[in-house]
Amino acid sequence: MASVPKKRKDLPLTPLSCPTEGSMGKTGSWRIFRPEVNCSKCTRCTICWVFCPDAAITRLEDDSPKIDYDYCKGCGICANECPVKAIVMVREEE
Amino acid sequence: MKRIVDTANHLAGYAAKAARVKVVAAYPITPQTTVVEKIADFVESGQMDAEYIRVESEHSAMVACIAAAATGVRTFTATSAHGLALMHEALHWASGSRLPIVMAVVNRAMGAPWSIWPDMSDSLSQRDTGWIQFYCADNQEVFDTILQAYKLCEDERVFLPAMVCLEGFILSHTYAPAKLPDQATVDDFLPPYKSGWVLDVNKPYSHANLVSPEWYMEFRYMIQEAMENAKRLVPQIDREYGKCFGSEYGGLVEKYRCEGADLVLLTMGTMGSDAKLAVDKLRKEGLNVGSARVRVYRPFPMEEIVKLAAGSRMIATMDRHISFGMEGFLGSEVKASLYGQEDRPLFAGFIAGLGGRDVTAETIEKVAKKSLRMLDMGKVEKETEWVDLRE
Amino acid sequence: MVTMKELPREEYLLKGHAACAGCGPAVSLRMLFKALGNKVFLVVPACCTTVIQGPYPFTSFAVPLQNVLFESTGAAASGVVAALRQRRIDDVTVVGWAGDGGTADIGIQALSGAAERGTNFIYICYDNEAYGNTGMQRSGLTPYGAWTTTTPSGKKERKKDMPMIMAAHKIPYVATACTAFPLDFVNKVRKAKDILGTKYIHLLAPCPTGWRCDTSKTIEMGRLAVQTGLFVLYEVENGKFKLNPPSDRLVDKSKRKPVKEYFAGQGRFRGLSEQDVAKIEKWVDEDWDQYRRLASECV
Amino acid sequence: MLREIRIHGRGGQGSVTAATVLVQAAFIEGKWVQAFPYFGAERRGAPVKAFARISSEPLLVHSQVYNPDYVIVLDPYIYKVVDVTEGLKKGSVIVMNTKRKPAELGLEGWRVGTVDATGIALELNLLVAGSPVVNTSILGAFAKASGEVKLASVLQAVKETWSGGAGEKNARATELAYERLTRWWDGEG
Repeated sequence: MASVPKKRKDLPLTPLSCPTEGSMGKTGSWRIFRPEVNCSKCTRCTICWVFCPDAAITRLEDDSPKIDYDYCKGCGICANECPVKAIVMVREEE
Repeated sequence: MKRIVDTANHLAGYAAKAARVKVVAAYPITPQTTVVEKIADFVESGQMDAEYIRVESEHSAMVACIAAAATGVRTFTATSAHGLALMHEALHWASGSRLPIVMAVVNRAMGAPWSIWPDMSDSLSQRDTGWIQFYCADNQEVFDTILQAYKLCEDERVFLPAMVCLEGFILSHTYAPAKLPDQATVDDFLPPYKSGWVLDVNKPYSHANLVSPEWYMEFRYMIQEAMENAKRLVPQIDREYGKCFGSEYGGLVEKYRCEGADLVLLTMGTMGSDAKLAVDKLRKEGLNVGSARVRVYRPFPMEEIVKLAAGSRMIATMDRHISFGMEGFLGSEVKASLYGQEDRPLFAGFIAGLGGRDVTAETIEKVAKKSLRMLDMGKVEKETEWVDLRE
Repeated sequence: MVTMKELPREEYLLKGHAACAGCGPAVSLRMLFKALGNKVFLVVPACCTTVIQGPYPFTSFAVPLQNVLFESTGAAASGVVAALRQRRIDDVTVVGWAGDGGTADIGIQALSGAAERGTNFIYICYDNEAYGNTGMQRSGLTPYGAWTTTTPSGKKERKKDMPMIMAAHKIPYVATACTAFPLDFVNKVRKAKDILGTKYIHLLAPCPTGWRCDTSKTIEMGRLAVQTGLFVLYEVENGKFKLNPPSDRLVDKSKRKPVKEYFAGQGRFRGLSEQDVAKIEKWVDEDWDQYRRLASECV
Repeated sequence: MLREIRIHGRGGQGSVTAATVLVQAAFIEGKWVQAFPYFGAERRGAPVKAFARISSEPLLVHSQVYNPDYVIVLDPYIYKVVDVTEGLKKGSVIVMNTKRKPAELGLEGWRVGTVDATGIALELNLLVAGSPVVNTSILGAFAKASGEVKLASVLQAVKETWSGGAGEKNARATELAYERLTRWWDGEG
């Protein structure tokens, strides 16, 4: 994880940017609806993991999904694509 | 060392070979073509271990050089006029990327109308792109300056691209004697390619993504600092080159019989060579004239100009260029350099040699005599005068 | 054919990137890295992916990435390929990743040049059918009738057939793909990686922002584009044309879903009249006649 | 001492090559030299010009040649459409490839030397793409007429420019042209 430069002397010659999780910050804050996984319904098919644009779903050892709410933008693709409707979108708490 | 008779374009090719350039990307345009034809010969005959990418445009030529330099190899290209203009945005990208690309610019006038003859409006239009600009006065200097340019551009205090400019036909197609140093001597002078950064799968970066107003200015300031560093380094590298190879060019500005001269004629490119003939003739006539040739136009040698001005009563510039609605860039920048001086010499600017109009030693003599008349009168009739313009 | 569970877990497009919610290209970028791992040099012109990286000093990409000028992807890739060859580095795949405008409009010259020179790289055009990065202006790949900010009453011209333009370059591999069919895409990228020369993959990548649909419908829209026969999955390998599943089952018109289903889900097609739809249906049939012919010639 | 030479020919006849071989010969003798084409687009068959400068001092001049000391004419017909004497200093030497005798050319006021370079090329079967090569042999005639370069230097320059059989043949043609030059001013014409 790169640090944010403070002074001119901290800068590289030309903008070279470091690979960083959250390059755009905690994008979970963009969410209006949050996906919630019903583990008992989930068949471990990994479709939600494959289709997540934000890499915010981790495919666990047993292939079940774990959603990273720090970064999930709440697009709802996972819920829409889940073949057994094991993911539902619920309104974010205020 | 070998002595040959060849054109400046071919010598540019020899220089790229001597510099052990690894990637050349170029598109043909008159009068640059024989540079890339020479390189194609070198590459295909195995004399040069390089990739020659036969791109489909000059824009692509510059972009391919940028991408190759960022991938860690020494690059070279060459172009002229409209080809250079087509590269324009990529020129900014190269300097912003701080990549030490060297390019031969075979100066040619810009259209419309079509002209294949020389003037400097092509390269001078690229003044503000963050490229170092050299201007050469003979074939040998073209070869030498390309090697000097790599040395300069790959210095960590600089890391900027450079254009080595030579006037089309006048140099590009003129055969003249030149010395080609041994490869070992060149290798001693110019170490293997060095750049400030390189893309690497083991240490991945994204280069040149969005930079907010918070940081953009600082990156620009660093380019300005690098230009200032280049200004200090050019004379050093020129001297070092002279020690290795025997030819030296006076660093940023080549001066000729300027000591105690009433009038200094300031030129760029081959005019600086013919000006020496004019100066010799005028001196013989008892006229106190010297000449100076701006060899490095970016960074602009302000301090050298101030020094020249301090020792003379008048400066006259000869521009192979016009900034429409103003005057020649050289004239403007000489005046800008002198603004802070209390005791400024008289100034007159001349526009000459556009679109290949021949500038002979006699033309230069005429300009000098006209300037001297102004000096006698103590005033300049017309700040910018076009030389040999039809009525 | 790879299965979903065989896809590696490693991510080289890192979370917290700057793509819009529901971004189709972001899904496919992840799949690109699932196909290739991280031994990739990515060349990216001005496009949505410029933004997806996030701003300096950070980037969401964990592979070397050069941002290059809008029209220059093919040329930049040529430079990278040449330099790698000079450095005797041969275990890295060079990928040009460009949008539809950067490919079919401003970048077609550099791409054509690179392809004609046989540059050894994979070029992927992720086609979201408009200039998405600048707020959805019409491109040469915007389909007939689609609203964009510069075609407020719907585009009056048809979409360029970019993959066939590339096939006409006689390069060894041309393929189409769609975000909604990730395994097909991964397979095609892997196949391309092992072919020497220029490989072109045309990827339809739905953009809910520009297509004016719900962010959850990205994949659904991609699927419909293929199922209606509007977008066809195929490969042209050494000149041999081959339809891929599920498009290969759609030669029979009755197997295709009505195009209206695709249009109904997207606000950008709201202005389509009945006559427009009829016209499009006719074009789809004509296109399929051509695909049928090509497929039968190359059996 | 600076000598300026202008070469007239047609596009494709090798006027520029003639200029470069000539200056190469002078260079071998330790002179400072320049050779350059007329600045512009060259078209096959159209009248073209090339220039050479030979000097005992380093050459600082970069302008065009306006008042040549010598003129070389590669083509026997071109002098009828082009003023080959333009700017030529009075009493200067013109060396022309023609079957005709100098006196028949009507170039009064100049010292004219002629040689049938085309004939020599045909005799030696010195052809490129079916056309007789005259641009090297005429330099032999020039060496004799002007005395500015030695024949040996020209022969060396020719052999440095073309290796093997082509070099030998060109050199032979150059020698023949040297021998066969018909001079106007010493009564041989």
